[in-house]
Amino acid sequence: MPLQVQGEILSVKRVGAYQAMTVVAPGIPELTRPGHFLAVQVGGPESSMLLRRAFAIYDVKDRGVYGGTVEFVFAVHGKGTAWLSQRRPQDKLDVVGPLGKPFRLPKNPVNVTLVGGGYGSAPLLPLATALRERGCRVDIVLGAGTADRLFGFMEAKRMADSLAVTTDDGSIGLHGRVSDVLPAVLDKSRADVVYACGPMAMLRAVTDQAAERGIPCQVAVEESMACGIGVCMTCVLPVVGDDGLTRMVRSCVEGPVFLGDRVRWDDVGTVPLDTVGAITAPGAHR
Amino acid sequence: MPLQVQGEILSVKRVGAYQAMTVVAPGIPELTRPGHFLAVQVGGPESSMLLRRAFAIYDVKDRGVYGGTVEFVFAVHGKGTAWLSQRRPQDKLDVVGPLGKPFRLPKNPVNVTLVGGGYGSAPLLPLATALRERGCRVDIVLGAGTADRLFGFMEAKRMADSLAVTTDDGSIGLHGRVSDVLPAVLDKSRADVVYACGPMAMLRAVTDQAAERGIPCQVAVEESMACGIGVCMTCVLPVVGDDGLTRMVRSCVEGPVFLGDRVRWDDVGTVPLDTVGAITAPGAHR
Amino acid sequence: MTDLTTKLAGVTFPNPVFTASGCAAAGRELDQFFDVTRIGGVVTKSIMLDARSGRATPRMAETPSGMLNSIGLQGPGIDQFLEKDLAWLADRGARAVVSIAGGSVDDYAKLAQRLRGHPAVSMVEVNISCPNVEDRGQVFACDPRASSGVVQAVRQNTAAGTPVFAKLSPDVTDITTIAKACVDAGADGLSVINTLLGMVIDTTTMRPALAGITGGLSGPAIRPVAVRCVWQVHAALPDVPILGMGGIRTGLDALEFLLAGASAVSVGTTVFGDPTAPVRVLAELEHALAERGIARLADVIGLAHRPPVPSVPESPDPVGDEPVVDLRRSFDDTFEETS
Amino acid sequence: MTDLTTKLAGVTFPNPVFTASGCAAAGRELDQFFDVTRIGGVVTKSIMLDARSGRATPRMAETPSGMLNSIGLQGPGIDQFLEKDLAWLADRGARAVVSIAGGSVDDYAKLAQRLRGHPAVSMVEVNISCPNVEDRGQVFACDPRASSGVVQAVRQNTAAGTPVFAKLSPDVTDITTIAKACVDAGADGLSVINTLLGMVIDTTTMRPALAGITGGLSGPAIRPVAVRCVWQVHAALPDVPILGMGGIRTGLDALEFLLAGASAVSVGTTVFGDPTAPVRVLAELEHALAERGIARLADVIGLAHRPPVPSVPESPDPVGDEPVVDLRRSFDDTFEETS
Ligand SMILES: Cc1cc2nc3c(=O)[nH]c(=O)nc-3n(C[C@H](O)[C@H](O)[C@H](O)COP(=O)(O)OP(=O)(O)OC[C@H]3O[C@@H](n4cnc5c(N)ncnc54)[C@H](O)[C@@H]3O)c2cc1C
Ligand SMILES: Cc1cc2nc3c(=O)[nH]c(=O)nc-3n(C[C@H](O)[C@H](O)[C@H](O)COP(=O)(O)OP(=O)(O)OC[C@H]3O[C@@H](n4cnc5c(N)ncnc54)[C@H](O)[C@@H]3O)c2cc1C
Ligand SMILES: Cc1cc2nc3c(=O)[nH]c(=O)nc-3n(C[C@H](O)[C@H](O)[C@H](O)COP(=O)(O)O)c2cc1C
Ligand SMILES: Cc1cc2nc3c(=O)[nH]c(=O)nc-3n(C[C@H](O)[C@H](O)[C@H](O)COP(=O)(O)O)c2cc1C
Ligand code: FES
Ligand code: FES
Repeated sequence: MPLQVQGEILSVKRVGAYQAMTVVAPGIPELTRPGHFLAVQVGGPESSMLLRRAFAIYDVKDRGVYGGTVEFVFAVHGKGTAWLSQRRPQDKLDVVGPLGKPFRLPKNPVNVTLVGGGYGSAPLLPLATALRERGCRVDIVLGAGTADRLFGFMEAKRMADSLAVTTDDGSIGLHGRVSDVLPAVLDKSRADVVYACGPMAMLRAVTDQAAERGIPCQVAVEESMACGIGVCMTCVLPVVGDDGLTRMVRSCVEGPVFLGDRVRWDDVGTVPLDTVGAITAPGAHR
Repeated sequence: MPLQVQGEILSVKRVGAYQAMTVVAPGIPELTRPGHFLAVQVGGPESSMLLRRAFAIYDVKDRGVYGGTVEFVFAVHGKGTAWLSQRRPQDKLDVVGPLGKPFRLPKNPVNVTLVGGGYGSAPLLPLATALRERGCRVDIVLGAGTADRLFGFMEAKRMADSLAVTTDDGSIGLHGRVSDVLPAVLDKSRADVVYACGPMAMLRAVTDQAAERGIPCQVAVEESMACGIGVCMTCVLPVVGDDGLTRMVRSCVEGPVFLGDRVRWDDVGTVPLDTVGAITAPGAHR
Repeated sequence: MTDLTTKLAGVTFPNPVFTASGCAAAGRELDQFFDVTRIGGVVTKSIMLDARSGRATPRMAETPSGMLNSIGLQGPGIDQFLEKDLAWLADRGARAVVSIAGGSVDDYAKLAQRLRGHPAVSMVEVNISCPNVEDRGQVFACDPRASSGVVQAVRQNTAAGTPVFAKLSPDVTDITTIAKACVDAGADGLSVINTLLGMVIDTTTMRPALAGITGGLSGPAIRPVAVRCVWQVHAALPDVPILGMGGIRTGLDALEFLLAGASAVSVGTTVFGDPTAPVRVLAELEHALAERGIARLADVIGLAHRPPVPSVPESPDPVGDEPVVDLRRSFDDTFEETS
Repeated sequence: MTDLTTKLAGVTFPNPVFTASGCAAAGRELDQFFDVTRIGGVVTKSIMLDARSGRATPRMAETPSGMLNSIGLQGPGIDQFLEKDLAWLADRGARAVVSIAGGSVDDYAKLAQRLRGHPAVSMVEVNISCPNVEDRGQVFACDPRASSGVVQAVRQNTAAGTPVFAKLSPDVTDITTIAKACVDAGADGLSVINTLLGMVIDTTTMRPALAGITGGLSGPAIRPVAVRCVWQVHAALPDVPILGMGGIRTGLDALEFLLAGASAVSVGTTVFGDPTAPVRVLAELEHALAERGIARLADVIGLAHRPPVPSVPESPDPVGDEPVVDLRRSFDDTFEETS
């Protein structure tokens, strides 16, 4: 049950290449679980930008001095995030959340590996906390293009049983991709499950490496979203259901967390011919 | 020769129901004469508002600590001025000016009456200064709906040989309209010329009262403007030319200051049938 | 308090604010944000006979004050729709306007039959902005004959008490021709307008931004086109009720459509940025009507078409007839030239 | 450095950024803000045979990311235009594209004759979005026959070396039909698009906001419609040069039109908010082309129509063919349900 809250920005902090924004948004923290996301209005009342921007929830505090707060971490990507990066404490921010299906937690204290790419590590850190509270062993692999795009290094280091880091340019950790180190981590930690959040190509590689070992894997995907609440059907991707059939599934309400092996990675951006209701005749544009 | 300047807001002050905004806009002050106006971009880079907002120039300083500044006074009217009212010092503001034809000054030190309605007094105050410098006698009549919409009272009081004030609700000065007191002022001061700025109905009344006495009268009109620089043809009104013919004349470049008796007040908002090129056949919408 | 009830072809709705087809799914998700029984009605996503996957992604692009979509009518098909979505709306007590879409006249006829007499169906909206598979994919709504065929089939297969509204496309040379064809074929009312055909090219990939190449443009950007269409259709067919839509964001926007001739309005794209928009628009509209001293919503419908009450006497003001006193000479003697 | 020259039906322009008719008067006012000889060309406000007062005010209304105008083609008439405006452009050394408008085929023919052979006229743009007084005010551009008649008359009365461009309206069911009719009638190129018919109702007066009731919608709001029209016309007539316009605000917007098939672009409404926009757009476009490693402007014209260079091998990736390993059972055993 998401809420629409007229929030107020409490703080904006630079964190490497990102910004971490904390918003007073009473009611949302209590409902939030790791993997949930927010949708934020951008541009002000006379903006030409109509659509909300989606961000994974990083941290929540049920009750601060100012009421419950939510924190998210974002990169400036286009005009909406550019506007967001100009906000200051006390500015208002209209927030809808928590949205989506969060990560499902293991019933038992198993060995868990978390894999985060870029700002994708943000939702994994509260997940790590929840897992530790359940007595799980938590190994973390973080990757990014460059050191300043690696989010959560210190926090992960403090929390994890082991931490492996890669960057594309070698500016911190290993020179390479998370998929270069993940197999060794999985094997060494005897991982029972994997959680991943980051770019689609990374999620796909993680899914494959987990599948090779028969390890279940949950991934949080990122698809372009117009509404974030399940009413527009823009955010779909081909996912195999329990019945073995492929459907174009809304990642905002049925995701963003999916079982990695259920996502048809090769076919993302297409409608596979065996999808339920695949259009074979010429279709409408609406 | 107007300039387009990426200015910076130096100060925003509340003045009764209005706000007075001073903007660092190097180059513009040197070119400005009383009666010129500015056109200001509103809403920021991703705004849905494309058009500039026009404001009469109130004060200019050729060289402050920060470079030349221009000041204007505005009322919150709709969404653009609402946005403007939220600006703070150091915010950027894109300004084009000076625009339009300013008031023409008398060659000799004659007796002048100035009539301002609401924020319409803003351009008259620098005009008063210029007239005093030429040794003119300056009598001022200010009118407004309510006391808080009367702009420039103190300044006018200091500068004028006489000051008469009216408000619609009687909250300051005489209960009534400027046209209730103007005839007496004109007669008593033996006015040679009249200048007026304010609502169209007021300009019309002032024009009539001056004309009755055979006194030339310059008025600064306010027509809805899309471009402010003479390229769009939205800001026209029917004005009689030197040749006696009526034309739909651009108030942004051929005005906003007109000879009062040349404006066909009754026909503003229409195209009189005797206008040069009046459309008699059904016309295009573009 | 203003009487907000509105009548659409004999059916009375408690107020004139509806959702728009394809912008509210079947109401369930929005019911998390506001009570969907509070608005006039829920217009459901156009449903087809069979389940349909829709198009490939990307399916949307944000544009200035608007967006493009090319969903391709993804949906579960009429059976599942009846079983799950309409059943939920019925349970919930919401007024459902069911939008239907097909690729042939026969599709539409069958869809109408399936809906016939269903107690939860307050109204049927016929989305004719679909390619006619029997006519080289030519969109029904672009041709009066094709539109007429679809509407007639739906009307014939719909219970007498259930209004059938045809939803018009603005992408035509003369919308009133299509409007008349639909009404002649039995449409009880018209939904005006569907999206405009548009396109965005991604300047990074240098290819169309949408997988479907073109898409439908919606949002406040198109509002002036929508208001014009409502105005034209109401002028041509003053007795035909109109469900107006296209870029409504506020109560005043809704009022604009009513003044142009709509009897009710749909709030579409705005919901994506503001999920509580329909109830907000309703509250703002109610406030705007009260402020204007309007007792009954019905009194503003089409009001902008009526000649304005003259605020000044119509007889020419004598001042205007007097010769203009030319003060030019004295003026030039008196004043300097401006530089 | 990118070669920015562009060819429009045999005439070479130094760069592809022009003003738009009615948004730059005849260039003189803008010359205060930037040197008008620096841009590709100045498209002048549509000129008619006689002086014309235009419509009553209000003539404009701002709309979300756009504006409506109903100027009614105010202008001094062809004689004064030649004497004052075109003479100034000639003096200044600017490339003039003269837009003409009329109420009958004969009007257009006469206008073309008056312009014939004038050394300052680089090109003639025929504004056919005008009501045909001989056909109950039906707009020429909405009918292929009427469009064709006007274009033929102008082409016949224009010097051989001077391209004639017909300016299309988007308010038609199929823009390619009109485009083809114009080209068949002798148009050397097409200007795409004119404004969309729109309307705003003032919710305070509860009457239409414009004196002319309807007006033309322009600005970024209409850009997706404009890009779609350019795309469709270029797809239908790949060899016909297009002057593209509608909501261009930045160099990337200009690039979007070029990619869709335009050989040059006009910057219209944006100039009202940003009088230096044409030179800014030109600089931004130049930068964008350089960034993309494009040596000649000509290389991007229509580029978005060509199939994308596959970034991954076209042969199916073997991984996709492997059976999907179902980890569901182990998953349900392992994880809790989410609430
Ligand atoms: C579930 C989810 C969680 C996300 N979490 C984060 C996060 O924690 N931190 C972060 O920096 N970013 C996150 N993103 C991506 C973020 O939403 C986009 O970067 C942002 O929407 C871009 O907006 P813009 O206006 O800057 O870009 P523009 O390109 O101007 O946006 C135009 C439109 O496209 C959409 N869009 C563009 N890129 C994306 C994208 N990558 N994903 C979704 N929509 C997009 C926008 O929402 C907008 O509607 C997340 C996305 C999703 C779907
Ligand atoms: C030459 C001139 C000088 C002016 N000087 C002043 C001044 O010193 N102080 C002041 O407060 N106001 C002044 N105005 C009026 C001011 O321009 C409008 O109040 C302002 O444009 C309203 O913008 P908005 O976005 O708040 O209103 P909206 O109604 O949202 O504006 C919508 C559109 O209509 C135009 N518009 C609306 N009202 C007016 C109007 N009255 N005049 C012109 N355009 C209008 C806007 O520019 C905009 O394009 C002046 C106008 C002109 C033409
Ligand atoms: C994502 C999306 C999906 C839509 N799907 C449909 C549809 O299935 N059937 C239909 O008749 N209209 C559909 N529309 C059109 C809307 O119902 C509406 O007519 C149009 O968007 C204009 O209104 P708006 O600007 O308020 O959104 C859709 C619009 C959008 C944005
Ligand atoms: C105020 C105004 C006046 C216009 N006058 C004309 C005109 O005289 N002739 C013409 O062909 N187009 C005219 N147009 C249309 C523009 O040339 C252009 O085709 C349209 O506005 C779309 O481009 P834009 O969005 O960049 O403005 C006018 C547009 C505006 C806004
Ligand atoms: S973003 Fe609208 S359904 Fe997912
Ligand atoms: S405002 Fe554009 S010509 Fe005056």
